[in-house]
This record gives sequence, C-alpha cells and structure tokens, in this order.
Amino acid sequence: MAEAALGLIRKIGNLPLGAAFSVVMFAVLVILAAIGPYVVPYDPLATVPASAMQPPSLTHWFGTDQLGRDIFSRTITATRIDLVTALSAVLISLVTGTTIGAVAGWSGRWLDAVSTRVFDTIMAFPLFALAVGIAAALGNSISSVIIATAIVNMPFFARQVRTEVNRRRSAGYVEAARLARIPAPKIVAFHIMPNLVPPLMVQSSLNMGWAILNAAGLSFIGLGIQPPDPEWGIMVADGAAYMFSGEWWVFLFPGLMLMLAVLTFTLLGDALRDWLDPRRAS
Amino acid sequence: MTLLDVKALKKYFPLARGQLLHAVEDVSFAIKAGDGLGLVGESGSGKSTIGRLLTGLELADGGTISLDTSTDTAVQLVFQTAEEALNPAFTIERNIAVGLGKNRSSDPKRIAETARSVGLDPELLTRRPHQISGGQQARAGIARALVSEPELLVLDEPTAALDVSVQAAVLKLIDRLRRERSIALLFISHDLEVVRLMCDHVLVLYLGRVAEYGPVEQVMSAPAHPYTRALLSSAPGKSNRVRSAGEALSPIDPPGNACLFHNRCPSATETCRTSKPELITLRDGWQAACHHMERS
Amino acid sequence: MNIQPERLVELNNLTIRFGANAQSGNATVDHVDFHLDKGEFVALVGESGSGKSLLAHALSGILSPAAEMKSDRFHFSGVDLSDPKSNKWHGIRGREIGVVFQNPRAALSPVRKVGKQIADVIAEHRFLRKQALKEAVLEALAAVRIPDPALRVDAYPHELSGGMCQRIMMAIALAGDPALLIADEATTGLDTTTQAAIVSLLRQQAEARHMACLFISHDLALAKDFAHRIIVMHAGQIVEEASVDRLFTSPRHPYSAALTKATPANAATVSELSGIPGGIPDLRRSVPACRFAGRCEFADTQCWTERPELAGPPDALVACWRPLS
Amino acid sequence: MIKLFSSRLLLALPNLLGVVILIFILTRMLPGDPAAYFAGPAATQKSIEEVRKQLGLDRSLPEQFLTYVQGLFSGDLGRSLTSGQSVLDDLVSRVPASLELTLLALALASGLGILLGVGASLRPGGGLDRLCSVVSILGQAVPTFFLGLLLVFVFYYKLGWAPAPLGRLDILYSTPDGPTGFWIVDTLVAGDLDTLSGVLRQLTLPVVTLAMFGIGPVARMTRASMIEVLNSDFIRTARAAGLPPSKVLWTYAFRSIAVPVLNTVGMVLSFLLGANVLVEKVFGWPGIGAYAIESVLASDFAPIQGFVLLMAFLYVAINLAIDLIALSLDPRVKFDG
Repeated sequence: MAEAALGLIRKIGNLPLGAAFSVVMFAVLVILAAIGPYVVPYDPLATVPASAMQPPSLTHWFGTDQLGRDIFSRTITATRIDLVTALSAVLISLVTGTTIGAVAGWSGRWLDAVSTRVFDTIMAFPLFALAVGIAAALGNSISSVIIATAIVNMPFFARQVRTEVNRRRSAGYVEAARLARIPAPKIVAFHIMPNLVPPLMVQSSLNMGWAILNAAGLSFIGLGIQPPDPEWGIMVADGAAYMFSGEWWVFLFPGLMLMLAVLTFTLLGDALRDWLDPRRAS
Repeated sequence: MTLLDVKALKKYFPLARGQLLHAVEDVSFAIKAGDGLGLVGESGSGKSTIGRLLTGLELADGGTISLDTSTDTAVQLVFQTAEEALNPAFTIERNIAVGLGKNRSSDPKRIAETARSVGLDPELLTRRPHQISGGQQARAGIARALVSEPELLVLDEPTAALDVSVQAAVLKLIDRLRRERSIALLFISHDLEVVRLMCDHVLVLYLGRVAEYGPVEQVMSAPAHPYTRALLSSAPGKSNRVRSAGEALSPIDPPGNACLFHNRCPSATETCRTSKPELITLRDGWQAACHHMERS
Repeated sequence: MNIQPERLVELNNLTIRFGANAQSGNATVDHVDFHLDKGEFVALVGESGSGKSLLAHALSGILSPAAEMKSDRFHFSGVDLSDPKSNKWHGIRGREIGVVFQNPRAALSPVRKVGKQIADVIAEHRFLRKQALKEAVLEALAAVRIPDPALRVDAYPHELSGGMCQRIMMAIALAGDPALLIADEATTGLDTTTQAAIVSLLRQQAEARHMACLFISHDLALAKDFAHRIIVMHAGQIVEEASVDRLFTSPRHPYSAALTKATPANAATVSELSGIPGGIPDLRRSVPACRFAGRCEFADTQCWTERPELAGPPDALVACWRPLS
Repeated sequence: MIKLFSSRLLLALPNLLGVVILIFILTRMLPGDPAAYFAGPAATQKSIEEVRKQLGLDRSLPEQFLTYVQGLFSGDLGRSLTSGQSVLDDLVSRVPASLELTLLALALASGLGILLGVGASLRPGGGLDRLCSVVSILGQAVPTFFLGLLLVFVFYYKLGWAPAPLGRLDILYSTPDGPTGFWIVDTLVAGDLDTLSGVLRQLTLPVVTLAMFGIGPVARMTRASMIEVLNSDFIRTARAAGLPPSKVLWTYAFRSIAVPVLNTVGMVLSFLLGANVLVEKVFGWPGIGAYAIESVLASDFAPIQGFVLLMAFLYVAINLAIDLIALSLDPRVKFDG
C-alpha cells in the first residue's frame, strides 16, 4: 500500500509541471468537495457582527466578511456546490451530446443536417448570453444554472462526436465490421466509440473548466445560486463592493480558489490529451 | 464451376448540380471457384468501386451480381492501407475476431490458427495495431478476412503501401493461402506485374468501362487494346515506350457515344470520337473494346 | 583521349543524427560519401527508412534544425556548404540546386495560384519587371509541357491533376536554371502512364540544360531506366554503388541482390519472388555494425562488430565483408 | 460577390430562424408564467389573466408564434418594465458602447494572439512558446470578472493609474455627441483629442480584461496550425526553392492558415460578446450587457429576450462577414453550408 502510494508520488513527480499540478489539485478539489463542509473551522453561514471585516489572521486565515463570516470556511465549503453544479452540467451535456452526435454522425443525410443546424443555432449565440437568457427564464435556482450550462456545453460534445463518427464511418475497420454483418448500433457502440473515449475525456475536462466559469459567472450577476449559500461567484460579487474601501480579502480568496479550480481542469485536459494519445503508448 | 457472375454492373455517384460520376459502366465478368482475376486501371478507373459493390458495401445502380455460395460471409475484403483498416482501439486478436461475424464474437483457437497461417506470431495478438510493423498489419488484415473462411477474397491494392521486400512476402502469402484453401481472388491493383504473378485473368478498366478482359498471359504478351498497350509500355523497366499523351477525360457525365480513350489514343480516328466501341470477343474468353483492333 | 568530367558535388563522411536516437548513439545517415559530376545522372534507391530523403535534404540545404549534420567535406561547385546555416546557401538553394518532391499536390501551396508560386521563385533568382516576369512564368510552364499555359497560371493546385501539379513542381525546381536537379520520389503515387511521362520530361529537361540529376526512388526498375550510376542505401548506410549494368546483372551486396529478387517484374512466377526477412533495424536500439547483418543470410560475427567500408573498383563499390561474386 | 453574399445570407437565415424559435420556446414553454412576469410582482390573478389576453397568450402556440414573428419584423421587442421605454430603443442606444468595447478587445486579442502563436511556432519549446502557453492557459482559467476586479484593485485603487471603473467617460468631460456612438470615432471626427484621451483611458482596463480572455484560443490555434503547416510539404518546397524565410513564413505558411485562424477569431468574438456582460458589470459600462443584468435582477423579461436576440443577430452578422473574408482568402472554401 505504502509502496503503491510512493510509486504514485514518484510518477507524479516525473510529470511535467502543469500535469503534476493538475493531478494533485484535482485530488485536493475532490477531497474538499467530499469532506470540506465537515472539517472547516467555522460554520460558513454563522454571522458574527462583532468580528466583521477582519483582515486575514491566524484565527481567520482568509479574514471575515461584512457579516463576520469566516471567508476560509465559506471558500472551502463552496467547493462542493461549485464542482457538483459543473459536474452535473458536464455529465448531462456529455451523455446527450454524445448520443445525438453519434446518431447524427452515423446516419448522415437529413438527420445529420437537422441536428447540425440545431447545434449551429445554439453555438451561434454568444454562449454566456444564452446561458443568461436560459437561467433567467428558468428562474433562480441551482437546477436552472445546471440546465443552462448543460445546454451551452452540449453542442461541443455533439459536434465532436458527430465529426469523429462520421470520419470513421468509412474507415476500413468499420467496413470490415459491416461485412461481418454486425448491426449498426453495435458497430457505433463497440467499434467506434472506444476510439472516442480519449478525446471525450479531454473535452470533458476542458468543459468542466468552462462549466465552473459559466456557473460562477451566472451567480456573479445574481442568477442561480442565492445568498447566503457560499458560492465562489457570489462571494466575489459580494466582495467587489468592499474593494474600494481597502478590504481586498473579501473578493480575492474566493476568486483565487475559483481560478485554481478552472486552472486544474484546463491543465488536466491538456495532460490527458498527452497521456491518452495512442501513438505515445508504443 | 462459376463462383461469381457479374453482368452489366453499373454504379453512379450523384454530385452537386445534378451531375453524375460514372464510376462503373456496364462491367461484366465471371470468376470460377479458386480462380484469380486481376482488376487493373489508373486511379479513378472504378476498380475499388467494383470491389465494394461485390462485397455489398455499396449498392449497384444496375446489373446483377450472382454468387454461388451458401454463407453470407463468403466474400471478404482486404483493405488498401492496413493501418487504417485495423481498429486502433482493439488488440490484433479482437481485430481478427471481427471477421468472425455477429454470432461468434470470439473463438481463440480459430483466431490463433488463422494468425499462424498468415505468419503472425501469437504474441503479437495482444498488441495494438500501431505497435506492429506495416507488414504485420497487412497480415492481420488478411487474417481478419480469412477467419470466416470466405470463398472469394477481394484484395484492394493490399501491398500498395508496403516496401518491395515486404510486398514480396505478402504476395507469396496470399498466393499460398489461395492454393491451400482454394479461395478465389479478385485482385485490385495498379501494378500489372503484380497482377501477372497473382492472377489467371485480367480485366483492364478505363474510366469505369472494360477496355480489355482475358487470360493474363495473352493480354500481357499481345495486348489488343491501345490503353492496355499504353499501360504495359509505361511500366518502368520497359525500354520501348508508347506514350499516351494528355489527360484522361472526366468521369463526370462522360460522352455516351465515344471511345473514352480517344483523346489519348495514338490510333484514334473520327469513328472513335463519335461511336462507342462494343466489347468484341477476340478468342475464347478474350475480349476488348476498340474500333481499330485489326489495325493495332 | 580521356576527358576528366568536372565535379559538381563532393561530400565526404556525412553523418546526420537526431535527438531521438541519442540513447543508442546511432546516426540516421551514417558515414556516407557521395559525389556527382556535372551532367551526370545518378539514382539513389532504398526502402522507406533508408535515409535517402534525408540525404537529399542535406544536399539541398533544407535539413530540419532538429537534425545534427556533420561532414568532413561538402563542396558544391567549389563552394563549401558543410555548415547548413552558412549564408553561402543563399544563391545555391533553389538556384543551383532544384528539388522535385513526391506528392505534388501537397507540395504546392493550396491557397496560391500556381502561376504566382512559380513567379515567386523566378523573381527570387532573376530581376525581372512585371511584364517580363509574366512571360517568364508562361515560358516555364511551356517548358514543362503544360497545355494552355495562359489558362493554367491562374489555377490553384486542387484544380489540377496530380501529373499537372508535378509539372508545376518541376517548373519551380527549374526556375533558377540549376546545375543539379534532385527528384525525391518525384513519381511515387502517380499512375504509371503519368509516371512515364514525368520521367521522360525530367530526362529531356536535364539533358537539354546539361544538369546533373539525382533521382531518388524506392523503385529499382525506375532507377534502372533513368540513371547511369546507382547507389543503394540501407538503414542510413550506402551498401553498394555501381554502374546500372553491373548492379542489375551482378549485384555484389546481398541487400541489392535481395531487392532485385523481391521485385515482381523480375519474377516469372510468385514462387520466384522472395521477400527480405525482418525490417529496417530500429535505430533507437543498438544495431549491428553492418546494419544489414540482422537480415542477411551470409552474416557472421565480423558483420556484427565491424563496419564494412565502401570499397572496390569505381564502377562496382560495395560495403560488405561477404560480397557475392 | 453579390451572389456570394446573398447565398451566404441565405445560409445564415435558418440559424436566425432557429434563434427566434428557441427564444420563443424559452419564453413560452419553460416553467414560469410570462403573463405573471409582464403583469408585475404586485399583480392579482385577475390582472394576470388580463395581461395574458392582452399579450395573446390565450391563443394557440402557432398563432402566438406568428404574432411574435410579426412583432419582430416590425421591430417590436416589447417594452421594458423598469425603464418604461421600448426595448428596441433601449438596446439601440446602448449597442455602440458594447460594440466599441468588444471589437477593440477582439482586435487586441487577435493581434496579440496571432503574433504570439506565430512566434511560438517558430521554436516549439522555446521561451516564446512557454509564454504562449502560460498566457493562453491563464487567459482561459482566470474568470473575466475576477481579472477585471483585480486590475481595478491594482491599477485604480492601489496605483491610481487608471480612472474609476464607472462607465465610458469621466464626468469631467462632456459626452461626445457624434453620429456613430463609437466615442473613439466621434471624438476623432470632432477633433476633440482631449476627450479622446479620456475615452481611451476609460477603455483600457475593460478592453485588456476582455482581450485576455480571447488571446488564448487565437494563440493556440495559430501556434498549432503554424507548427503543422511549417512541417508541410509545400513549405519544404518553398524553402528548397530558395525563397527568403520571411516570404516562406508569411506568404506561404501564414497565408494558408488564415482561414482556421479567422474562424477562431469568429469563435472568440462569440465568447467576448458573452463575457462582455460580466465586464460591463465590473466596469459600470453602460452597454447592453449591463442592461441585461439590470433586467435579470428586476425579472424584466422583455429586455432579456431582446438582448439575447440582438446578441444572436450581431453574431450571425459578424460571422457572415468572417465567412466572406474566408471565401476571399482560401479558394478551397466552397459553399458547403
């Protein structure tokens, strides 16, 4: 066990800097999301007016906000809600996008043309503006943020899968499977899709980053998750007002955490792209 | 016994603005069990399309393909570039297993046996396509086609991407398998020399039409069609060259009432520009489509 | 009377290394001597991975910066070119040495009219006014036998056939009126009829302009048609160098002999064909001193440990410890 | 050229129609009652029903859709509850502010991205290449609104170099009164260099914030395409033909990747139009993004809908322009939908 852990550490140590950082940070984020709310020193919702707006110190590592809430505890607690929101959105767009893309890419003809049009339409929107529109229509709730984020991310998966399936439709190995009278759904699922796992993992990781940004952006302008629930975007928005009176820590720490989370998934996507390249395995 | 009988095969591909690409036009031939037929022609002559029509990967727009077999996997295809033809996500073993068809997803004994018969080391079976050499990839592609014990093997330029030293080994392998298992071959190639070695009959295609069709020694020693002569004389290593000037006509909506080779033919006359030559039987099993056969 | 022909290229002990092979220390082009006389036609043959294209790149001054090139001597018409970064290459690259590559459609810029691409090169080597340049382009197109040059100048490569694109490539290579023309697999992938036409055009142009020609091909039969002298390469080493007649009637290196036997045109039946066991050795791992030893039926311990030098009479050089007689 | 233009326009129409249908569906089919929205927060059940009838929401969906489209054609985007103005008028008066910001940021991001990408491609693994990857990764990872706040904190609050993030122009200056609404253009036309400098000072931070977001994709795409093209056969030909390096780099290599880079610029434009919303909030920019946020907070749906529609129209229009440029750059680009 210790041997294995040591081996893992050595492996990570041998990675390029960005990749090593992303793997470690990914683990940290997952752990924080899992146990963060139980280990933070203060109740993230407890207001203590007497200790409002204290700068970072040993008792309050990231300081306190205008209501005396501990920013460190709030920042850590927010990890779960931000990651779960993004992850739910990415999973929805991965599943629906992949299914629609695979069907469209294989069938070709009118189905392909129609779905391509629909995705072009969605992508023709400046996506954040679309997300604002959708979230506004759906009402202020986490689920509307998730749905809005899923809808704007879905075309990326659908497009990629469609292109890859379409390209492989005429590959020799697919034609060999057709010659062996293997039914089309099986060919797509078991002969083509395994080749798409690496690019889809990369795409999912990158989209996680975008989804986190998207969800935080929506809450920043007041859509979706509502105060007092701790969420990075809201906390930055709250803190922005106090920046002009010199209380920089209120917006800085949640913003940094948000940035770290996005950076983790962006770098992880890059690292996955390198690792999963089949040519490198030889 | 005739295994495959193809009559008046036609295939058109629709293009933009209502144009039609005439890929295969009125092609007829037959292959006896265990026989080898070579299909030669330049790129765009329709030779690969014929192979795909025979295997059912494309549907014909006219003509008949009658196959005298009982199984539905009797015709198998060996693809041009072996690397693209193997699934990069699968091991070589699984790649070969695909050839077994939908009902038998695995049969390790049979796969190992087939691999051995094409000269693939069993330890390579657990590797992935990019981990083996080009020659080994070609063998794996052949193994996949063979594993269902086909009666007709369509080979689409199976050695075009290989070095001569590897090509020689693969050609010998195909020839050996053909004799051992008495499989019929449809060998698609741009290389007449390879067809001469591998086949009993040859069919020369020009822009989707049959230019000449006959026993390979006769066609190669005394070609009747000027295009066959041009092909033969342009092969490297032949000193006396008959050059055919110019470029081929477009296969898109070609003239229906002309010899399509007329613009490159040294002996073309007005007749060639205005009437389409029919296939004429020169001798038993030897045909050519040219207006000026007696003169040439 | 014996007139000594004039030397055009003199290249001694050329070695090209890549970082990827750093562990094994193997050079990708290993101890190669090469020379070419003015007006001479030489063919360089070998399978893929033999290093022949790399040699061509070194000769034409376009070796990638990742390659580390060393030589004892590299003279072209008396100019020292042993440093690939030397500014002496300016005025030689494209002007004294023209290259025709394989896969002509990819070898031309897809977004520039072919006439413009030729004009770019002519303008680089000759100072011409606009009208004169236009005429020079038309002349260049006519020289490579392109029908209706005035129509083709405005075409893009994707609008032309492969054979047509190869003629454009040739016009670019000839634009500087070079003393050496290198044809690097120039006809590979073309239909045989087109291939024959391109080869004959190549020969005719080279002869008319008194150019030396280095013809690189994997196709022995093509090389035999074209050249006076043939060089056979295997895994970065020259294994045999001989006049055409000698090489094809009595090859002395086992590899040359094996290549001949693997060529379909030389066999009457399939059983006469024979492949060569194994493949080109992987230069990232350690290889025998004679790099063919692992595939050679005559190899003994000396072949594995000592590198054979190219030796013998000038028209029949061979690098082998056990040459065929 | 006119023929090209009209055929591309025809291709863009289905997209616009799709946008309209999607927005229609969003407003009518999703949970939340538009009648309740439009009747306002204090409405009774009865007044909601009245509004419903007034808005035609009691009719069948296809009927509603037709009325809706008719309204769009006559420029009727509804009325804002908060401002009481017609949404179209509100938007038209605010568009120049947003466009001036977005287009400047796009120009900056594309210019820097292309230079960085080309530089990085010349020596993969070299210093510029590393800079390129750091800039593009940070540009993607730093949330726009956070970067904006950081810049304001450092350059306005700490250093005092930048003006207060309160709109397009400091109140010391008189508002430019020009025909375009693009204040850089308007002040230049009026020859008012003093105001121009004020406009530029105010623009700097939001433009940089927004541009940082766009550099990454452009630089990455440029770098990847350039590396591929520099290893391509035709670059080898150009080098072997003795063409000088600068000609090989720009006339041959860069020219052939202009289309993919241009397409990326188009994509970045879409990002920027979206991110604009956040930047406008941070910098108090009186554009359509800030307008949308105000409306979101007031649950005022007509302006949001108008905003999303306008965004889509802008994007489609600018993409049309990009397509036309691509057509003139690359002979291989054909009408393939």
